[in-house]
Amino acid sequence: MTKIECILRPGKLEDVKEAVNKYGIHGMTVTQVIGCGLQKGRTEVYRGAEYSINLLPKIKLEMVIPDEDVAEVLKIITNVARTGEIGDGKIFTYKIDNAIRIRTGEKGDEAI
Amino acid sequence: MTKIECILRPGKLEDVKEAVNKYGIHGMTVTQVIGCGLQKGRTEVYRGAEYSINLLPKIKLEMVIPDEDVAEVLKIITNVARTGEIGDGKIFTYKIDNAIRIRTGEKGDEAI
Amino acid sequence: MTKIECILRPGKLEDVKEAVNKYGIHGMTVTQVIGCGLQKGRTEVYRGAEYSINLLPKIKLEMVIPDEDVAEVLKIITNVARTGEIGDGKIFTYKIDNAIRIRTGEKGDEAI
Amino acid sequence: MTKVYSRLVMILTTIFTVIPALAWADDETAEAVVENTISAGDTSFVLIAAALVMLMTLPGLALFYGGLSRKKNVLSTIMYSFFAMIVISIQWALYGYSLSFGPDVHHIIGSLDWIGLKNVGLDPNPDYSATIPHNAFMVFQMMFAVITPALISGAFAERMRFPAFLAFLVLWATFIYDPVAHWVWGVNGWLRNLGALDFAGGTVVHIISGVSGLVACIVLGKRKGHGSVPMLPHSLPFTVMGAALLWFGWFGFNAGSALGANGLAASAFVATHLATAAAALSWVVTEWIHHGKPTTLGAASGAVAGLVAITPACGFVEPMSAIIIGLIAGAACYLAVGVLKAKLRYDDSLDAFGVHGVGGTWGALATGLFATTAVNPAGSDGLFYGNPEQVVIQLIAIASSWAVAIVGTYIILKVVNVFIKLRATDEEQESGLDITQHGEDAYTDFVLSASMNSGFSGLKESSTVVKPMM
Amino acid sequence: MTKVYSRLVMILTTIFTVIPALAWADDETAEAVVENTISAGDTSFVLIAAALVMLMTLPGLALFYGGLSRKKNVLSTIMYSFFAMIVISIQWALYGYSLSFGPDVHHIIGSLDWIGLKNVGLDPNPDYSATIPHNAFMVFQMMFAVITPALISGAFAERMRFPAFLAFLVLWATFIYDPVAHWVWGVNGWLRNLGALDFAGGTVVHIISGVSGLVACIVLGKRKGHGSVPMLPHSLPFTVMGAALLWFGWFGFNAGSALGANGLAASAFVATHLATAAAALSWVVTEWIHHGKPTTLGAASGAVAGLVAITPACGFVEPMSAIIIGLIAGAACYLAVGVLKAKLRYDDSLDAFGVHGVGGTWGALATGLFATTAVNPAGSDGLFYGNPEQVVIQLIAIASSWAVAIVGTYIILKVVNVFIKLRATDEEQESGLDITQHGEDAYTDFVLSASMNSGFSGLKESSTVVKPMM
Amino acid sequence: MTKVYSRLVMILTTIFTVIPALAWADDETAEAVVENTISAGDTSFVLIAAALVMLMTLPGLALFYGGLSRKKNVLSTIMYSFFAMIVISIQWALYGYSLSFGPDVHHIIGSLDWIGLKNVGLDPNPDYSATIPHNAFMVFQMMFAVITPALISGAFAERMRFPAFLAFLVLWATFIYDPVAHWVWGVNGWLRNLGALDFAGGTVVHIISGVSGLVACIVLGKRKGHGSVPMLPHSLPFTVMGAALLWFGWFGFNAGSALGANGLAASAFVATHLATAAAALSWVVTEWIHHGKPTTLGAASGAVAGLVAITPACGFVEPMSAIIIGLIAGAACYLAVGVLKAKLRYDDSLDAFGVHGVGGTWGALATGLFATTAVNPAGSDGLFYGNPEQVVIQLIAIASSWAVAIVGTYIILKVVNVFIKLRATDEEQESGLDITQHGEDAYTDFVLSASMNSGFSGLKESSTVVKPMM
Ligand SMILES: Nc1ncnc2c1ncn2[C@@H]1O[C@H](COP(=O)(O)OP(=O)(O)O)[C@@H](O)[C@H]1O
Ligand SMILES: Nc1ncnc2c1ncn2[C@@H]1O[C@H](COP(=O)(O)OP(=O)(O)O)[C@@H](O)[C@H]1O
Ligand SMILES: Nc1ncnc2c1ncn2[C@@H]1O[C@H](COP(=O)(O)OP(=O)(O)O)[C@@H](O)[C@H]1O
Repeated sequence: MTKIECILRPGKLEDVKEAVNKYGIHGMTVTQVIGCGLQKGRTEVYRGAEYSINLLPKIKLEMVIPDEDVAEVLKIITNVARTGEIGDGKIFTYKIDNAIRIRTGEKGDEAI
Repeated sequence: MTKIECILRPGKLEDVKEAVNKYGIHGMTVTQVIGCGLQKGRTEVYRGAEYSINLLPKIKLEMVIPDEDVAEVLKIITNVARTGEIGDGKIFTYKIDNAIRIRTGEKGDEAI
Repeated sequence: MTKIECILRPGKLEDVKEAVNKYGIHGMTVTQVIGCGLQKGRTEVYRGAEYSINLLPKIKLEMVIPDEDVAEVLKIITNVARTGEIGDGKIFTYKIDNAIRIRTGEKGDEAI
Repeated sequence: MTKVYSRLVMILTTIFTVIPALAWADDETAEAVVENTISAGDTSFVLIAAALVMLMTLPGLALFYGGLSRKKNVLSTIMYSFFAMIVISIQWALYGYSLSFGPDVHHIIGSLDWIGLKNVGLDPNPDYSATIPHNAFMVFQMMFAVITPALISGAFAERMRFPAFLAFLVLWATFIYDPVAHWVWGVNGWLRNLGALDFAGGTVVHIISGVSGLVACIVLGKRKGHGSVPMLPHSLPFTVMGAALLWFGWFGFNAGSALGANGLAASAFVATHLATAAAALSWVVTEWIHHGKPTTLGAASGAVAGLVAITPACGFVEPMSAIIIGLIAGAACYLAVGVLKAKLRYDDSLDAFGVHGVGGTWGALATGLFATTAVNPAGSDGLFYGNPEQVVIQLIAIASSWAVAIVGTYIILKVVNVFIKLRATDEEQESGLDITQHGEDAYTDFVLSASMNSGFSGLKESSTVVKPMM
Repeated sequence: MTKVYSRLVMILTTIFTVIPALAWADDETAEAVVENTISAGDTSFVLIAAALVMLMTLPGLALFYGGLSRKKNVLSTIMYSFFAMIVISIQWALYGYSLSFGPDVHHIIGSLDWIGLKNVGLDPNPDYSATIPHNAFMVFQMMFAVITPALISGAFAERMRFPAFLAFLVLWATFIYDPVAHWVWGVNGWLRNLGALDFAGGTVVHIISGVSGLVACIVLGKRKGHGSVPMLPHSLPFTVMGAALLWFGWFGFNAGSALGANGLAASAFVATHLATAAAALSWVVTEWIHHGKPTTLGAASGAVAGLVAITPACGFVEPMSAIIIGLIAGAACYLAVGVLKAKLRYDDSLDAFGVHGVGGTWGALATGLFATTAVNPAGSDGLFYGNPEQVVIQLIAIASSWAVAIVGTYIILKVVNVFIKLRATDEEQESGLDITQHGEDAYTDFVLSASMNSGFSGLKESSTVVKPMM
Repeated sequence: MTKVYSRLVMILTTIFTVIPALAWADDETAEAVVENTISAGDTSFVLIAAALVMLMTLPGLALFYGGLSRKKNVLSTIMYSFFAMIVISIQWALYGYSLSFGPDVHHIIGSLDWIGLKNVGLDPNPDYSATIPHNAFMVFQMMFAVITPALISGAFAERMRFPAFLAFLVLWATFIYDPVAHWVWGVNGWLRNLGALDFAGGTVVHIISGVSGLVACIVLGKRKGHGSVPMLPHSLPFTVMGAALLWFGWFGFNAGSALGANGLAASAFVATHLATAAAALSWVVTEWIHHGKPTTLGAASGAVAGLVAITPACGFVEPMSAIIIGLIAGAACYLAVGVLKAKLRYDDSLDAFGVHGVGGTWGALATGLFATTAVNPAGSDGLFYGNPEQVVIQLIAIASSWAVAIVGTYIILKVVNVFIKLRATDEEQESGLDITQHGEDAYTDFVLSASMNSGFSGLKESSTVVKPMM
């Protein structure tokens, strides 16, 4: 099994979710994060003092999926989440040793 | 070392925490997440329009523990976190290369 | 590639960020978490009832970096984030299989 | 266990049915022949005061209690206050006012002569207020009838089902609030005839709401997880805001009870403010000594305790007495909430009893101690001004309102529970009452993903009807 | 599509230019010769009422709408109300008051005689209010002029650019609000002469704001993502708080419109409160039946719907009529918002039309049904009291205000859009208007990291100027 | 550095001890023989006004400042306002009122004749207010004494230890506020005798609080991390809410200062509102030009700046003058906060000096420019109405209040610091004052896990006492 961890623009979550759902993937976990990369951040002014906010709101989407689906899913996400502007985000993948469905105790690919 | 990453019902955090504490594990990190799996979500009505909320609040609990404890800890968590209803959550495990305790600089199993 | 995952004191984020920036690392993702370890928590009193808060606010900082930089970056973070008091946090490292920059589709070390 | 309760019920029933009979019902209500002219100044004051009292319940109490709730129960807690406002306002207009203030029936209840606000018009009713329109008096009193059951909700918050609350609300207002209001304030009510002093509702509003809260929280049982899971206020700024609005509105409640803009109103205003400040101070100092930190929640809670305690006394006592009443109220309520509750281990979620029951009882008693005719010639002197009898009268008023609250609330809840389950299931409590009772989240900022239902998507074809036209 | 609109424009223009001419302009304004003495009671009441109406817009409406917005648009939504307050207050003092209430010109508009508040002094103006200072009346009316355009903003929230809003605001107040206020309330205004009843602004305030909102949300087009992305209230406690402050302030709005502290004011107060409670109840019950849960948002929305509907009627109807008006208002607005809007698929973001347009129209009509001279001898009887003609008059008032709102708002928006783009781009909406229009985040607690810019660091050398000296 | 300060202290001490002596103390206070009858209208107005001013501090200012704080310091910031309310209310009743308004002693201070509110009864005191009860005047003034030190807290928020704050609070009220209030408002106070105009407290309230804030923030030193870590408002909706409640309450503050519901009150009301709107506008426009975006925080800050500036002038100026005063106030305070503060690099956390010090000084000066006896015959004409002398008098009032604030606050803080450490340690600031001073979190929603302490578990055996009984 592989975990696919994507850092996305907040506005893209719904689209990515729908796209992978259509592909047949339903389990996922979403976290609110802030981050920076090439994207430069923005300036906010409070009572005349400027602040540059350099960590911007992003969404972290994690899915654990069977290894054989990884290539296809990566393609889907990349396509859907891309706007071509700086700040589109990253995808990281790594191997998971095991997965357990708490409800049933099922293990491995059964569980995800 | 192995990282155990559990997605739990919010109400189960305290129980799981106590159970693993009793086993001797004290280090852990908790994140507020939302997620979906087999669980279907729920419907909320705002001024007459229905919305189906399909990402539900969950808790992500991460613990890095020595490899030899993994099997036992998984058993404990699975038992405590189970209600038997859909939405009980998942556990994922994967190997960690190294751990460092920032305060002392200790590495590896010492550090966790 | 390796992911460096640090659990830091909230007040240290800015310092760590600056230090790794200076080293040349700009991509990172930050999450608000709560956690416990050796640190004991604190007591809050609400209307005469005492509560011991045993999960304390921390910051999780994740960076995916090329393997060759890992040793140096770990050193930097450990130095900057250390106060010597209990509660300084942990660093975990593990291998990442792949990284993709969504905007361009670049893969691997190019992407981070 | 239940034996103890049934015995209690019997004793109390006896007490509160016998005492009214004892009250020598001398009908000589001292209303002088007053000219029925409306004073614009008094009317302005009472109408604004009525608006201020309205503000106490919504958003005052709703915020105060809502901030103390956990995030998953905020809306449910707010809804208790909201529906007290909605339902009791209508109940009052339909028949509640008539039961409370309508022409007396046997010193126990008002008749139904004023049902649907019949005979409650624009002219003054000299029995209650000779210088303001009768409907201004009626609506001012309406706001009192609204807030009283809302106060109780603090005791059973986070676990009472909404439909059961509605049933309880109407029954409680009808069978407990309306009669007790008549006893104390209605012309020829037995406690009024007895000479019980209650300027703005220490007995009527606070004792019976606080004590009913205690009964309710025992009958419903503790919240799931009480004593193991921590139940912390989710937003103390809301609680402070609520307490501040209560304080602000209480000037209408207390000074407004003078029913005119005069020296008595100013005096009640001053007493109210000083007692509140003193009680907040003493709560915080007590906990500072006891626990080592002065807390914001302590300041807010103490302020409310002071407001409660001064309510019956505010029109009868001097400023320095008000400060003393407040100082004692703050410490007493702190001990009730911080020590007594922990000892007895009942689960009064947001401390309706600890603050209103205890504070209200102290206030009613204190009125019997500190009252002086130097402030209000229409009142009486208290113990410290040479009239020990007044204390006895106050104790009768206290005992009878405790009694009616205990017995009445117990019966009403038991009856309601036959038809409508009172207590949310453990699962409902786990998920939170907001979702299970009202299908809503208080804060949706992190529920980033959702989609509209078919009812909407079925219309998707026609989605071209409305478009930007630029 | 556009054809339909242009035809509409023509028809409506005709209607609303012809009818005034028909209004037999008998100048016999019945002002008796009153003594010009200021009553302290009345003045106190009206000044406090003005403050209460101020509170309705800020923070009342700002919170009500702000809570309904998504987290990224809270401030932008608040700013619409804030700037209505800022800009219209000044506009009113400079010339708005003169246009609305200044000496009549052809029954259509006030003259500029009172420009810059010239001739608006400390003495009463017997035409409008014989017992309070003229500037008290002026400032009370100012608050009405402020809230009306603020109400519209609910319709185009989350997508109108701020500069365009400012332009729209000033033009709309000048060309729509000021004339309509003159028609209905100005001495010799044609609707006033016609005998239209509007106690506190059902026509002037609510119909024209609600209908203008509908036009605006259609002209601007739906929000990006509407119908696919869910757009949920980010903080219902704020919305409840806002609704509660609206309710509180509305006592000033409605009872204050009696312009004195008297029986009529009390009567308007009671009617307002009962209709509000009834409407909240009926909205919640309707949705409970329809969707299975009684919601907090429903209670808050229903309360506002009731307040809107009773506004024109409150000084003319009996308490029980007020309850009926409220019950119908709650259900009607619920259907407008929950069914009609979904059917027609316009994107009235926060339901300005559904609540103010629909509720205001029902209220204006209901006034023609339930009004009775038993409550207010200066009013008229309605249909149910034997005077069907009043319904016709009310319908004329409704139709003409709908007409002027539709035509006027459409033209103003089109004109503004030529100079200043109305609609935020898709990207701006995606990022949220708070950041793109105002450069701010409402809540920065999670923006843990940021650093100050060079403008500051350039001064770092002199950073020794200020130091702790202990 | 310290040399500069000591020299300053000397100069200022001289100034402010000499000038009173110069003030030719003609005791001819022009109180006509007025009939001591209470007016219900005036009493209603002043009592409600007192309640409104109470609301300004709590929750108004508490929210305004609390929203501007970081999440870890919200409660601590709120507690400064809360305890100003608690402690000063009691101080005022015990001896503060007597010091400020009691029978004059050498034009500098009131005597202790009214200690414990002795002789402050229900009858009017013709010296101060002939138509309302004396205790109504006293409680109205109490609210002013409360808010003034609360305002200062904005300057040292996020770093002053709570116990030190309490000591500072009492000393500052006793040695600075009470005397200055006597100078300006007390019968025979030297500034009053001099003819200084200060309708509602520009000098007394705003200059001395703002300037004391400046001194305090310099003495305490910058917050840990100031200039490197960003310190952003954690909740702008709270700040807007706070500003709106301040605005609302300020009608009581300013119009209430007429001490009656009359033309003057209406005039002050109008001036207050227009200046506020104008200042909000000018702040936002200035920053829009300067930084490219119109911000919500700017609108809220500008509104407060306008309220501050119009306070001394509101009962003496015409509406159009009020607009001008406001326009200048908004721009001036913006520059003080956005440019001057950055230049001088003192850390006035929430801009107590920038808004109250600068706005108050401008307002006191502006009163000398724009005052006209056409509005208030009991006042004087200002420069623009042909009386340049008034400007000189105003400058003396300004200089002496600056002087006393600087010297007094400096001495008090130094003295307090000997006994109680003023400044929270770096670690305390890092963790936040909420936890370290008060042991509380403002929002606990993310503290999902916690458990109760042993004090509770020791009682676990008796946990069967209270159970559900159904
Ligand atoms: N090396 C990295 N490690 C962890 N997170 C990263 C890394 N690089 C980028 N991110 C995350 O991805 C987000 C988008 O990155 P950014 O560089 O702005 O995108 P892009 O380069 O594709 O335009 C960042 O806000 C951050 O949260
Ligand atoms: N494949 C997955 N990858 C990541 N997270 C998952 C995955 N499957 C489930 N989850 C997480 O686990 C939670 C519970 O999953 P669910 O399927 O409802 O539980 P169960 O199948 O055990 O009843 C989800 O809300 C989601 O956060
Ligand atoms: N074994 C672990 N697994 C996951 N997170 C951990 C672990 N141990 C510690 N942490 C995280 O690190 C934080 C700091 O740990 P702590 O033990 O208090 O630090 P230290 O031991 O260095 O003083 C904790 O709050 C928790 O979030």
